[in-house]
Amino acid sequence: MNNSLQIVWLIPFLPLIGFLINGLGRNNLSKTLAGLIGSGVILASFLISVYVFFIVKDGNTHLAHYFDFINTASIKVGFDFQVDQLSSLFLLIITGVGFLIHVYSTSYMQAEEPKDFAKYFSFLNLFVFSMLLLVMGGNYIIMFIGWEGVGLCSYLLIGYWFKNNDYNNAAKKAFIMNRIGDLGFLLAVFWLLAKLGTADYHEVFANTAKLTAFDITGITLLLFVGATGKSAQIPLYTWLPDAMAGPTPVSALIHAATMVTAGIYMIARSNILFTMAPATQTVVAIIGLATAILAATIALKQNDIKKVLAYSTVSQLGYMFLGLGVGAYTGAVFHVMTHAFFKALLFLGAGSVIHAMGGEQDMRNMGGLKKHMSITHITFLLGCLAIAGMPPFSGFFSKDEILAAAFAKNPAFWVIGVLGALMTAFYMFRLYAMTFQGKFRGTTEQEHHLHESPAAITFPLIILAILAVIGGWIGIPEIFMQGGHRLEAFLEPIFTQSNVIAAKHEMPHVTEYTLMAISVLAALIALVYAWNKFSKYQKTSTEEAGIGKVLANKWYVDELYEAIFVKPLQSLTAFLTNIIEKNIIDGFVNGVGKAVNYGSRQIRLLQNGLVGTYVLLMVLGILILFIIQLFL
Amino acid sequence: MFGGVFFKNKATPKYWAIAGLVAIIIANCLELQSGEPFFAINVSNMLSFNSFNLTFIAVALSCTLLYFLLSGRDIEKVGANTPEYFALIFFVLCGVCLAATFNTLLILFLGIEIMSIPLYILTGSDKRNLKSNEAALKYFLMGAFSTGIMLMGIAFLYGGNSEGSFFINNINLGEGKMPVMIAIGMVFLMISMSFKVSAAPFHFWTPDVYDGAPTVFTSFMATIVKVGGFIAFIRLFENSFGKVHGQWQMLIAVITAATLFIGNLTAVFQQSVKRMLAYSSIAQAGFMLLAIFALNDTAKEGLILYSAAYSLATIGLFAILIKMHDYTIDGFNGLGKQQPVLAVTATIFLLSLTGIPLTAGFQSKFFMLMAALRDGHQHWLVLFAVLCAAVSAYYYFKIIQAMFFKEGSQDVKDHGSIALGENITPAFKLLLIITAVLIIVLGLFPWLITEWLHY
Amino acid sequence: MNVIEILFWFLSVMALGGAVMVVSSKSPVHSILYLILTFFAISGHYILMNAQFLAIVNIIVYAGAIMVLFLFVVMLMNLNADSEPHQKNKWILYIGGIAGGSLLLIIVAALKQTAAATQLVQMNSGNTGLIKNLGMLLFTDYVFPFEISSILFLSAMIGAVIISKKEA
Amino acid sequence: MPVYYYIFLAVALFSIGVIGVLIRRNMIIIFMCVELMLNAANLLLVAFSKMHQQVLGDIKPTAASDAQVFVFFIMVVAAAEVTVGLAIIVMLYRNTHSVDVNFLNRLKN
Amino acid sequence: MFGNDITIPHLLIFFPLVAGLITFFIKKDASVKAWSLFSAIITLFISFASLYYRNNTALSGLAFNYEWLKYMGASFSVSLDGMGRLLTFLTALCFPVIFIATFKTLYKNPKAFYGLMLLSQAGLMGVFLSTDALLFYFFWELALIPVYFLCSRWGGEKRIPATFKFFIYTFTGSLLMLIGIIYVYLHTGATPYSDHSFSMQAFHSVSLMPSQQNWLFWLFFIAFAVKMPVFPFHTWQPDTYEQSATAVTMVLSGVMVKMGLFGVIRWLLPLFPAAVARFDNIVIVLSVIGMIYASMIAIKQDDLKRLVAYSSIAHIGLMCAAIFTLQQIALEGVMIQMFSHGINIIGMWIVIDLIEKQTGTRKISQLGGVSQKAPVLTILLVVIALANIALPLTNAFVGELLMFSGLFKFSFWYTAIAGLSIILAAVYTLAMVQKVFYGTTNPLTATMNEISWNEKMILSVIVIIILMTGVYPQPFFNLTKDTIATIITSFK
Repeated sequence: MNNSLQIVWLIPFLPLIGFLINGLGRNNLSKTLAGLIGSGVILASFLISVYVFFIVKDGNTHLAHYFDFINTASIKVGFDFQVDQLSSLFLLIITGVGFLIHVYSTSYMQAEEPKDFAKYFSFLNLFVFSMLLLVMGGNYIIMFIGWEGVGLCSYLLIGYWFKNNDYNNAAKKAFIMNRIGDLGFLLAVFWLLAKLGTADYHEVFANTAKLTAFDITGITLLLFVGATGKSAQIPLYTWLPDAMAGPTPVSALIHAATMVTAGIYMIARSNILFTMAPATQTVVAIIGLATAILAATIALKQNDIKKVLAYSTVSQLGYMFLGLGVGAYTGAVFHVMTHAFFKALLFLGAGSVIHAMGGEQDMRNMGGLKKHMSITHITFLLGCLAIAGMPPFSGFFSKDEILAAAFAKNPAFWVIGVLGALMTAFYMFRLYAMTFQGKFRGTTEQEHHLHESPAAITFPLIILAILAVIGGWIGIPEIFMQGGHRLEAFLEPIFTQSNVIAAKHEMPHVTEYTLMAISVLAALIALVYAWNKFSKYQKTSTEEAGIGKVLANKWYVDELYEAIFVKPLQSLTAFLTNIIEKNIIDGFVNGVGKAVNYGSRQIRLLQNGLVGTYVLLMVLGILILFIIQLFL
Repeated sequence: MFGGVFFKNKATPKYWAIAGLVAIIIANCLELQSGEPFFAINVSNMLSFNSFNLTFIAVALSCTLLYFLLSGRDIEKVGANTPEYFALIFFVLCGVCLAATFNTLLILFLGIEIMSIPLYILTGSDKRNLKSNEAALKYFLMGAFSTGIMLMGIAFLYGGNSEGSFFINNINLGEGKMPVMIAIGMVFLMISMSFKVSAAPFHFWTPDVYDGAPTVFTSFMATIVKVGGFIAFIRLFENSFGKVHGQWQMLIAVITAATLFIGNLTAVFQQSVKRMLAYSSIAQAGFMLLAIFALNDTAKEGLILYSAAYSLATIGLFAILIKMHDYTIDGFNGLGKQQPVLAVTATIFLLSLTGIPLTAGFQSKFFMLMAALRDGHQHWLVLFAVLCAAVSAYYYFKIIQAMFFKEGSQDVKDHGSIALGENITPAFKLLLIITAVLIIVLGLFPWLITEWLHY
Repeated sequence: MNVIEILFWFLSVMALGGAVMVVSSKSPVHSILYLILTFFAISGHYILMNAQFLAIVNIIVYAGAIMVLFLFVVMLMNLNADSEPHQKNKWILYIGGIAGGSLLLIIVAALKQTAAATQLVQMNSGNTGLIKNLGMLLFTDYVFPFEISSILFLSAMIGAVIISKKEA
Repeated sequence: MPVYYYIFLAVALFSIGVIGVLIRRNMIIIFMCVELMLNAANLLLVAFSKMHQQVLGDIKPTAASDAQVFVFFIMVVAAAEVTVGLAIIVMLYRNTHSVDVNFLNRLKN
Repeated sequence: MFGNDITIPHLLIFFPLVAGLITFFIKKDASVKAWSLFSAIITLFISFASLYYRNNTALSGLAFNYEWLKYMGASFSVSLDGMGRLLTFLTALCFPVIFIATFKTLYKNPKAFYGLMLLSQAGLMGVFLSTDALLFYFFWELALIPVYFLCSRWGGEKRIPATFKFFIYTFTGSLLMLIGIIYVYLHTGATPYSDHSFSMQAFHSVSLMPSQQNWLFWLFFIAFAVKMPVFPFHTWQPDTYEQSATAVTMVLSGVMVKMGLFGVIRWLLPLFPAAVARFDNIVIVLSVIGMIYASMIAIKQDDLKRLVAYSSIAHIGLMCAAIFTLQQIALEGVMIQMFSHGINIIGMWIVIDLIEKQTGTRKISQLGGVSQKAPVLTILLVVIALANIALPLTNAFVGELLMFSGLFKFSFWYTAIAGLSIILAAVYTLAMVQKVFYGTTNPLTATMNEISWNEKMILSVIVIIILMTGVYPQPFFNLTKDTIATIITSFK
């Protein structure tokens, strides 16, 4: 416990202030002021995060209790912030990358109206606030608040250009897909509450012994469902590519660097539970791997620059889950970090390109941009190398760590993983080559317009490029440098319990070297092949055929979902509305009324005005009464 | 003892009638207070006066007073024989009083006949109107038929009674199943009493007669006379057959259910408000039959309350109905705008008939249900009763809807008014308001009536 | 079989036969005459049971006054067999017959098993039915109902007057 | 004579009256059938009175006479009823020139 | 007449009652609105006082009893407990909000309108306050009658049949309950003046045979279920909501549906523990089916009011299910959710009303692009809509979290299925927001203006309540602790 950590509340609070100022004052703020406030609060948060990080690095953690969110006889949920190694690392990533993207946005969103501009920044601030809440929360419920909060911001930002209905649909899709996952998360929380009566991390983790194996497996599976939603894994990944409808900085921040890693954060946070549930771990690893491969294959054939990056994000997230699944928590978190750097970089670079192209996103209309935009080009190339896992760029170290752990668990995982890495290198350099190499294929008007982006855009690119290059050096494997894996040492306290249960597989150095060599070599081949092939890319009008068409159409997964979920749901709702509700339930209710009316009409015919009939009926009544009284 | 008072009214119009009535009410109430007879007349124990009877008579007389006040002018309009009408009404009232106080079957018989015969005449008093004639004849024929049945009943009862007596609390029933002869007499009597209170399946005269009779007399028939019949019914069955209640409860349950069912269901489809009220009176009779079904103290309290609540509301409604041009439900369209006082009071009457809390109608239904449940048998009947009450809301509220939520038809607009404006004096409105207030006061404080029973 | 029994059976058959003819004869006048016959038979029963007062009243009031009134009305309306409305619906005839018959059957069947029905009726003796006794009773114990019945008559009179009076 | 015979006779008369009411259409005849029913009741009452006299004659002398007074009142009432009833019938006949009850069906449903 | 002091509960009932009656006699139409608003605000202050003087039993009316029908053991006894405070506060809060929100609406015959509104308020207060079964029934119906007139007199074209259905439906239900009340009453112990008693204590201490409880349970439950409404008794609701004037719809959905829930908690649970234990599964299954079913139908709705109506059915379904789990945590959730649901749905109605007033339509398919014309409205609506789908930090989240965890303790699968409604809620709410507010304008919406300051203000108040409750719900838990403790102990 360290009193100097008392100020952690400022970290999320500042973005909240920014959100409120920008949101409420959006009609009165100039663009400069809005941008300044928006970025400034994040910068302040970042600085505090850095400060906090260094305190935490000294081994100080902090659990701050502010007020009782819910305090009843049956449940206590404090509004708690927990600052420890894991969250402080994420704080850095979120505020750091977030700040850069805010800066970037001040320029990128310049074309907007002042009040929309302010709105944009307020949303962005709100997002950072939610994300901080997510990682700082001291229990699952606060985490869930942030969890849904980021979903909301994602929704708002994807649908930022709300006049376009496609964008709105994408936003809606993202939110609903997320909600499906959220339901899993919630059920897991309920399970915890039901069994342990608490959702506080430290109490849950301290009391895992009270849970049966079935409970743990169930809880972790449900948590993982939540993670698949937020982190775009099979089967809930399809929203992420669509989410590219939002402004590019948003894609960079939310749909690449931070929000989508919430699932990884959550599992890393709950690592002890997952370690105790090997079945879930296997599921996580398989899903992660499958996602990595599936998304990579799709990315091979995409032509939209942001779509490629989106699928690559899905694919990389798959790697992270693979890491989590095989118990390489540090590796996964490491990959989150490096991925944040290079993927943010790539997105921002893509944004720069799009900006320069006047909104054009189709790579077939690009080409040869390296002449016009040198900074973007170089930083983008560095990002590509990093993601392709080329040593000594950051991606190499993190991905390698995951693959090594996967090999230790099951060599088949490794083989598939390497295949994915190969494809990654291929599609990234396809992207790179199509965009920057070769000749320009767009209209002349676009060509005139081409220019390097302003400093507010290039500055974050440069910073991120540097990080993408050196970011991996905090996690150099043991075999290269004794004590080189500083990240592992730093995160050690978080995963202590897990490490006790599942001892790390030590493997011979030779094996490790071989594995590395193979993966690097494979990636390199793919890289070179793609570079060569697509530098000379010419627009063709031939349709893709065979497997290529399937890939270009994303394995028809959207269509599949449409057919097995959306359509049946629609017919079901139509059936319920038109048949069940109208005819059966309401029909029954009205039918009672009609029956009464009908009965009334019929029964009044008895009253036919003839005395004879009346008397006859009376006599019959008399007879009946006599029979009842005398003989029954 | 009341006969003398009636005579002096014979030749006098309304005001004498009202004055005389007030005098009787005061006498009655004094007697009720003191518990001592006011005039000592030797009736050879053929009448019995107790708090229950006297309370009922007070209620009946008060309702009649209200009826005179509200509808006196309309009685004058029926025909040329106004004083005779008043006299006949007084005779009926005398019959009602006898029916409420009888102690022997003879007085019951006479009382019921005195109630009926003037009514046959009143029904047919609108001589030019064929409907009125027809109603009178139907009423008469069927009434005479039921008299025959009643006499058979009395004869069998007398025959079965080993005491050989006509006193109603003097029937030697002994333990166990009642003798067949008495059972036959009981069924005959039940049938004829059911006829008088228009319980199904002996209700057939009711709609036609109520519909055909001049509206102002329908009002009287449907209220005071009918509840008089009920008092006779419950007194007869409580005193004579109370001990073997269980043996005929099923029978009355069947009658009750049939009455509720037919009354409510048939009322739903009626277009004429007058006819609808006739059916509704059958339906209300079904509820009142629950008192006879239950036959306990709650039932008796409730029956008195029901008499008051039902009579007040129905008299008020008929008083309004008389003023209308058009007796169909559509004829009420837009009344809320034209005559808000009439519409609002009519609404209170209808709510009371439906049994909405805050009105006397609720309290009375509540007592009935409580009585029936307290009895502890045949819960299905109670359930059935409330379902029927729900149906009753359907037709009562149709009138409310017409008054407030529908526009008057073009015809009415041309006509100028829905109601006969010249008849609606401020005094009339005031009386309606008083009636409505009475209903609400009784709804809030039913003990204003029921407490009399505990003296 | 003594005289009383013979008389009983004779009068019973007469009463029932008269009653059946009342219902079945075509002409209203015949019906009335058969009804008078029935009333005579009933009066005979009364005498048989030594209820002389009632027997006399029955003949005077019922057979004499009331039925003559009927007869007058029928004459006044000039009704005969031709103007008689026929029951066109045969089913009503059957159902009516069956219903009435079953009423009889039910009551008789119910009573047949009981002991009370076998009690004897005192025939041709006893003095309760004499005018003197009944008169005493009527003006002592039954004075109240007697007074009350005056109201009944009064109302009947008023009613008859109102109804028959020509509307001014 | 067992009272059973009288009961049978009275009920039979009563039933014939009921049948008459049921099947005839002439309102005067219907009315007469009602009178028949009343007389059946009268007969029954008198029979019962004599029955009671047989049993209770000494203990309770009024038991029998009560019924006979009752019968007297029934006759009184019947007379009154006939007055009113015939008046109504005559009135109706004046208006419609018919004595058919089925003619009376303006009021229905 | 009322013996000792007039306490807060009495004021809560009689102030609106008297104010409502006065309203009928105000001459000028213009002053009617001001008067009713004024009286509603006074009522709100009284309600605040009830929250403030929480520990003062004299003011809460606990000591007070007016022997109303002495010989029947019925008395005019009212008192406030936590749940009563919560719901009376909701009632007191809703009416001024409704009056302000619809201040500009011109009604035919405003005297009658506002008078009836205030009368219905009095009835609702009475329901939440009475501690006597007969009195409860009285108020239960009295709340219905003014609303019946309100719905029938002011509203859409098909209002009369729709309201009629509503009325008959609820009336039937309450009559069944009346039988139940009488039956239970006949099993209560004697009081000094009467054989039985209608008082709540007497009712709660009745011990009935399980076989009796079984059918009594349904008599009560149907009455409450119709009011809530629970599937399959719900079909009156969308029609009535659609057809009645928005102010009335707000009363109906904001407060009146709580009567059913309140009834279950206050009367049903303590009276029939054995039957509750026996039928809890059926009720919960019905509720869960209703949640999913209503959510699915909501997806298909084109009329905004119907959409909200169905979404309300889904929400109420959850509350009903939560109550019957009898889990403490779920009941805590129900308490706060009763309040939240009222606030949220009134917010929704206000927005719908504003849109309808400007464009003349409620059809989702005819709207679009509203946010370009009325951004403030959009923002406020979005917050309310998010509260409707229970997003964290809005008020509904807390309630749903607790209710679902209670349901989870009851059954995993029910929770999982009911949880689908969370997703479906997002589907229909977001679709609605998208179609109405986003996208491009059309001729209908192109002429829309931003809402006026008082509308902004009232919506902001709602949004602030939503967020405050969402961030710091603790006061509500503190308030209703005692009620929950009572229920829980009665089941142990």
